[in-house]
Amino acid sequence: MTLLELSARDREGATATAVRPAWDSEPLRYLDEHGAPVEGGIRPTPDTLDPRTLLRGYRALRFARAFDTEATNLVMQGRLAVYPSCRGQEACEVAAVHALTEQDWLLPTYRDSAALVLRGIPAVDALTLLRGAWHCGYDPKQWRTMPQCTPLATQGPHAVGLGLAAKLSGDASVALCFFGDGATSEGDFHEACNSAAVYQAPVVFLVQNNQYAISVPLHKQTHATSLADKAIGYGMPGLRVDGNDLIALGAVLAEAVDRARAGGGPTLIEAVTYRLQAHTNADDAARYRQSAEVEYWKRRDPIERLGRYLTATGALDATVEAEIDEECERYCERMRTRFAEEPAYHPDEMFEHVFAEPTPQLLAQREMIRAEYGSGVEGAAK
Amino acid sequence: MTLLELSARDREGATATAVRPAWDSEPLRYLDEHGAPVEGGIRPTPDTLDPRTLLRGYRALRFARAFDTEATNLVMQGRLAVYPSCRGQEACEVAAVHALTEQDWLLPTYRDSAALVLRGIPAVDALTLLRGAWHCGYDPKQWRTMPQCTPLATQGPHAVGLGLAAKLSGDASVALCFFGDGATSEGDFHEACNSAAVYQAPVVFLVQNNQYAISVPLHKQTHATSLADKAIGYGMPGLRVDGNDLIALGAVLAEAVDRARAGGGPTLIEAVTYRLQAHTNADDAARYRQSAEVEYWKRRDPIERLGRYLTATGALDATVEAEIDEECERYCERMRTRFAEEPAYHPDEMFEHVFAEPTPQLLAQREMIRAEYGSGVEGAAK
Amino acid sequence: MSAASSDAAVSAPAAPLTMAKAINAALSDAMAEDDKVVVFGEDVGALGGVFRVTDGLTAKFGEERCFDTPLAEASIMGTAIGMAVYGFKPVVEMQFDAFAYPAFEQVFSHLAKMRNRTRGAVSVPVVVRIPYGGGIGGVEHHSDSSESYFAHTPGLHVVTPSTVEDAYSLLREAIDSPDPVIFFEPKRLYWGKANVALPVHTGRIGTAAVRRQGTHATLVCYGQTVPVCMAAAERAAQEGIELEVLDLRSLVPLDDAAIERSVGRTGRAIVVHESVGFGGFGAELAARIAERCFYQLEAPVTRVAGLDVPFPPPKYEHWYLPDADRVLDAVDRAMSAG
Amino acid sequence: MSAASSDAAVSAPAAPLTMAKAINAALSDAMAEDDKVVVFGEDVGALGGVFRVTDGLTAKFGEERCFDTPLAEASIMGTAIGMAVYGFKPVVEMQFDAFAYPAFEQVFSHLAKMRNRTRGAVSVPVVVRIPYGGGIGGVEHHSDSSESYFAHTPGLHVVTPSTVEDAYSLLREAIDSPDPVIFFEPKRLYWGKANVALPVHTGRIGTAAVRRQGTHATLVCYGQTVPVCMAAAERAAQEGIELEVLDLRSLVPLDDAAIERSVGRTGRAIVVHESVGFGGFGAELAARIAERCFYQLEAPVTRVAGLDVPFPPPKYEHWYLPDADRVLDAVDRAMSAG
Ligand SMILES: Cc1ncc(C[n+]2csc(CCOP(=O)(O)OP(=O)(O)O)c2C)c(N)n1
Ligand SMILES: Cc1ncc(C[n+]2csc(CCOP(=O)(O)OP(=O)(O)O)c2C)c(N)n1
Ligand SMILES: [Mg+2]
Ligand SMILES: [Mg+2]
Repeated sequence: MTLLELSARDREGATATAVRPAWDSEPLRYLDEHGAPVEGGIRPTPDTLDPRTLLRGYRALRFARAFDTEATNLVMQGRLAVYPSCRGQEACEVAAVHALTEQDWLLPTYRDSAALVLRGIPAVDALTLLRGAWHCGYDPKQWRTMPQCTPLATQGPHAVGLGLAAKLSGDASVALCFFGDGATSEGDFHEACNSAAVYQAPVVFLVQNNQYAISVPLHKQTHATSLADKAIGYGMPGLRVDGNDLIALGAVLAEAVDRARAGGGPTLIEAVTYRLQAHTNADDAARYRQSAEVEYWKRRDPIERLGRYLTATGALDATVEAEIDEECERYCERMRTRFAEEPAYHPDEMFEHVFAEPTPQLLAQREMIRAEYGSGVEGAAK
Repeated sequence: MTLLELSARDREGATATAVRPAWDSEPLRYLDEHGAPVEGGIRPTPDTLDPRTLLRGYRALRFARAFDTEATNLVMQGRLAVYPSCRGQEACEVAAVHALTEQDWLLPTYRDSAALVLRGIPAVDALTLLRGAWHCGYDPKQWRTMPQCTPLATQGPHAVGLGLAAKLSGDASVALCFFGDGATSEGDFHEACNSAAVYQAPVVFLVQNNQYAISVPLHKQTHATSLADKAIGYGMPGLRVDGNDLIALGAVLAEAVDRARAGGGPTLIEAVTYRLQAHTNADDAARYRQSAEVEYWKRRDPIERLGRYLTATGALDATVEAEIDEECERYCERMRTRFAEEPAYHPDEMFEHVFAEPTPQLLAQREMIRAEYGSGVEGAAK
Repeated sequence: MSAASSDAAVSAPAAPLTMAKAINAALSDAMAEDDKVVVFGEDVGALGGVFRVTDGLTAKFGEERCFDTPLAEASIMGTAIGMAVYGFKPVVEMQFDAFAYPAFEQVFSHLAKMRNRTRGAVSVPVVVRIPYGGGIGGVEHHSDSSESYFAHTPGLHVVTPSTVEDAYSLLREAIDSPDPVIFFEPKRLYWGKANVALPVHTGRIGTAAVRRQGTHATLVCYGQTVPVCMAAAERAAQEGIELEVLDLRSLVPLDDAAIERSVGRTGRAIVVHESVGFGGFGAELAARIAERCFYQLEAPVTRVAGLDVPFPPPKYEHWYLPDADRVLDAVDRAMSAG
Repeated sequence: MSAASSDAAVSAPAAPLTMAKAINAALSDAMAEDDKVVVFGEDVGALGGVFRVTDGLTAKFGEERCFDTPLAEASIMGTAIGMAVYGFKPVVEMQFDAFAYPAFEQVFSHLAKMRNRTRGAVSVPVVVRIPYGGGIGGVEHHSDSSESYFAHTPGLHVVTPSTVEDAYSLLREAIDSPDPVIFFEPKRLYWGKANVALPVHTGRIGTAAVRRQGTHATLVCYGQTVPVCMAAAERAAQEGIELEVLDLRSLVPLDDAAIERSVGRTGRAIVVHESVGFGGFGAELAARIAERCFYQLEAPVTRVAGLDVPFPPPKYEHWYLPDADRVLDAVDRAMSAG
């Protein structure tokens, strides 16, 4: 037998830290695509299955979808500079936010605007980056939510720092960090996971495997059958879960967050999902994927699945749906009005926060710009 | 049961690409510390055990030790700027070089000077970098050996490029890349392994786990029990082998090189060994490790182990040992004389190979320096 | 040599062509002529790149000649280095300026040094394509001008076209070069058209081009600021001020002779670039001009550059970017001085 | 406040102290005064750093205040950013200049931009210690001077001491600063001694220091070239030429006033640094001086800098490094001009 087989045999001598990977092609799941409990699926704790909890989750899913749809409209109307939609991935956005308490930190990417509003950040502030109005529109400390990160995987080490800081401070807060599947190929992803494991920092790494990095499919991103397997190399738990199954996601995240909070260190979670829209409004997905594939995933829509389950269990009915419809409509209404008015921009802003105190050189440049434009409003009109 | 246990159970559904890790605390091994075949150990192929092959390996080990010792003397005499010793790791140096054919590429680090001379590179050329005479003293293309790499793990992607180039060219050559245990924490290590697996490039990643990154022990470098486990996340074979057991190393490397050559893609190998000397002559190991630990590993010296085995099997006797002693002495003799004479250095060298053709600006700077010093020899005397 | 390559040899009739298409043609022609030329990076395959610059190359030359990589810039750069050592001529794409940062260690410590390190035994003819600069309404990290970092690093050639012709010609030159070349593509000019007959050759790397002749002052610029300076010169001419516009095209090697020739005549120089001014490439230009043309200068060399702040959001970038007004203000200062 | 901190408060009697020890004392005193100050990096714990600059800190303050990290510079930098956001004051060590390159993306895209990105809501008071420069016989990658890359990046303060006093004082200032500070340590000066009573305060970040007064020309320098310029001034004085030596100490913010005051008086300026000359920080200095002192300059501003080649091997570095002879040649040119 080959040495590979030999060491595979010895594999049985696995030690405690040796976490077994989740590379069965079927991820952890509770609901089948029709919203019925799948057999052989996970057995969530009672409170995960509490109808009130699930209904709250469903409302959040509907809300995220509504927000995402409205943002997509706004970008088409030219009210946003660009918008990366999370349509189809709402369960990940909701599960992540619902898994955290107010003192926990969330590290979102450009794709996770829905998570920001779910966290409570007003839509105009959440979309400031994508509107092109500023790089970040909310106070990260107030919301314990870092600015949306664009350089892929670079937020990973920030999560390690936040987690390590909490641990050293004796605080119970956890840092949950979003990544995309493509980002797992970046060096920063590796350095973050490895360091978090060494520090046993309270961090949850949540990879939304939506099958694509812009146009690049997963099989060109990794040769492994599961992104969760990377956890083994870091000596941390790794789980692969159905990213369109809010119940399974909730259970997996709860376990990971609890472990982190209890001092059990980081966890890597791969949520298998799908990006229903193009990468952004500027992308043309027809160049690299078949509509049949999209159709396949539409049939596994996270909202419909939970909706059917809740309807079947009687927790959801037409009246509640109507209620939710109305809430969402009111919210989007407000979004439209808020985005209709363009705020005033002033060139001084560029110089305000480069340093705590502007250098003499910056003050001189600010004077130059003021001399050119007088008030920024004219400048903006330019 | 927890979701972790659940997915662990499903672990049995492992697919073909899912290579089982070698995280049994005992690495693959053939010889016990006394040089006797260990039971339950690996069963190498007959040609791995061929006495002539093993004797060649033993001579190489002795030679590597002699070279390393002489280089250590040279640095103490001030003939080298710095020297990172591979004492105790000679089996890795020898196994790597013997696993390759002339058309294969070797990617050494600063620690692998012994591998350079084993490859046939004259000692003065091999030690040019550490002598401070130039950055690299040999022609990497002639020897199919890249310059020794100092920025940790950055040679990994180069190995991927060489392997991919060979694959695209339809050549059978393989690239073998050395790393230290500490280097596995770097982003470039991850990016290289992941990319190599995606490209199925003919690359062998050989990590010499000598337990330390300068002063930092392995447990501060990784939370996993094995560095080979990282291979699972890349969907490539990962093996953990006794790095002080030339026979086991030879068997493991042969399998990996053959697989790569046959189009089977990359392999990650962790060779468990120990750095008997300080990090370099400039380092003070007493600050961070106990001599008892060093003694423990001295008893597992790779040369003695193979020596005892060969003596027991009759392939080695006092006459052969004496022969080897003499060869080594003659070689070191030549090293001493070659390093006694200091070559002439000329400042023009600095400008020669910045670009294929020097820019006007560089020519002007060269003139300035010439004006300052006239002939470089005076300059050197300065 | 394939059919495609002989196509490339005979010049096509002049037709309106965008810079993006000219770059695409340069890649295609180079790949057709030399099968050691390979193109890779993020989304350069099926998608044809986020700017469509590599559109159709995979279809034309196959996955082995133009392919998508895993999302890892250091690895892309290092893989290119390894392939170049083996004998290939890799042309890699960094999707946006700021996303080349993760590859800096590979560039600074290896790409730039390999030839010198090996006393010329190993050359690494890699071309690194980097779309750079602002003015496209990009959110943060999508509008940086990072040329100053590369130009300060010995061992790299750094070029950037401002015209459709140069985009084609400079890229062909870059691919032919035995040295690593950082090829900065002014993304705001990607869609600018010109009537060009390909193939076209506009000169060797290291030579600047006078875009407009003038006598009163010299505008030294490159990439995206060349059209800005041309517009400024246009307006100045209406007031009787003749500005010479010098398009450097190549930052390394730098065409000192052309700069001295022009400033020696005009006695006034304004350096214009989009990159952050402080410690930027314009500082090198201003310092050289002030040192070498000391006795000809009638006014201080002034710089019009990006502000010393992080590149601002889309709603603010029109204040940040050097425009004709700002250039003309500098010209006024220079003309009224001395 | 702990005992250690009150120690720090009362000034110890002047004693011969190396720069390395002064930096160590600055770290120790800062850690004693503020338990939010943490030190981490490669080998900074038990070993005390490869230069022993962090010697004894782990023993004194425990593993939680000074600890070894996994070998991953981007992660070290990013972890520091995260901890700073949480409220800590991390002081991280990059083991050698060239080994900070893997952390550039974290520095350029996050450390430098976080405050601006968040409109001041989030400051990242991280201090990045980088031993830099040559002259220690280091093999490749151990002698780079990378300050120009950082100084060109808005959002970073960049400082470098040349004296034992400044090493202590500037580092304390850097740790107290709400902004990220890149603290370049001239490794060739680590073992230079001076009689210093700690704690010492030598001025705010952003102020230059006149190390020697002179009337004929100004030598503008920083870090390792300050002693070089002092030696040159010494020798020039014997020939009756009085050189003023201006130690910038801080590249960002830059003390324009001090530079103009000096060059305005002397009318001649020679900029001296070890970093590669082309596109280096000296270009910014020369450009500013030429622009702002245009009418006072009696000779072109000349630069004496590292050659435009990769830093050479130990046997060659004496040719590469600016020395007093080379500075005096430049002074001669400046004096004979105009
Ligand atoms: C370091 C870096 N390189 C490249 C890019 C350009 N880019 C933006 S999104 C993207 C694809 C990311 O894919 P994935 O990580 O799967 O996240 P998703 O967009 O699918 O949510 C790329 C290549 C970037 N933002 N950062
Ligand atoms: C990118 C980078 N960071 C830091 C260093 C400084 N350094 C040189 S060797 C070393 C330790 C390397 O340990 P390991 O990878 O285990 O190799 P070993 O020296 O044990 O063979 C460090 C930190 C470096 N050379 N490159
Ligand atoms: Mg994705
Ligand atoms: Mg090691």
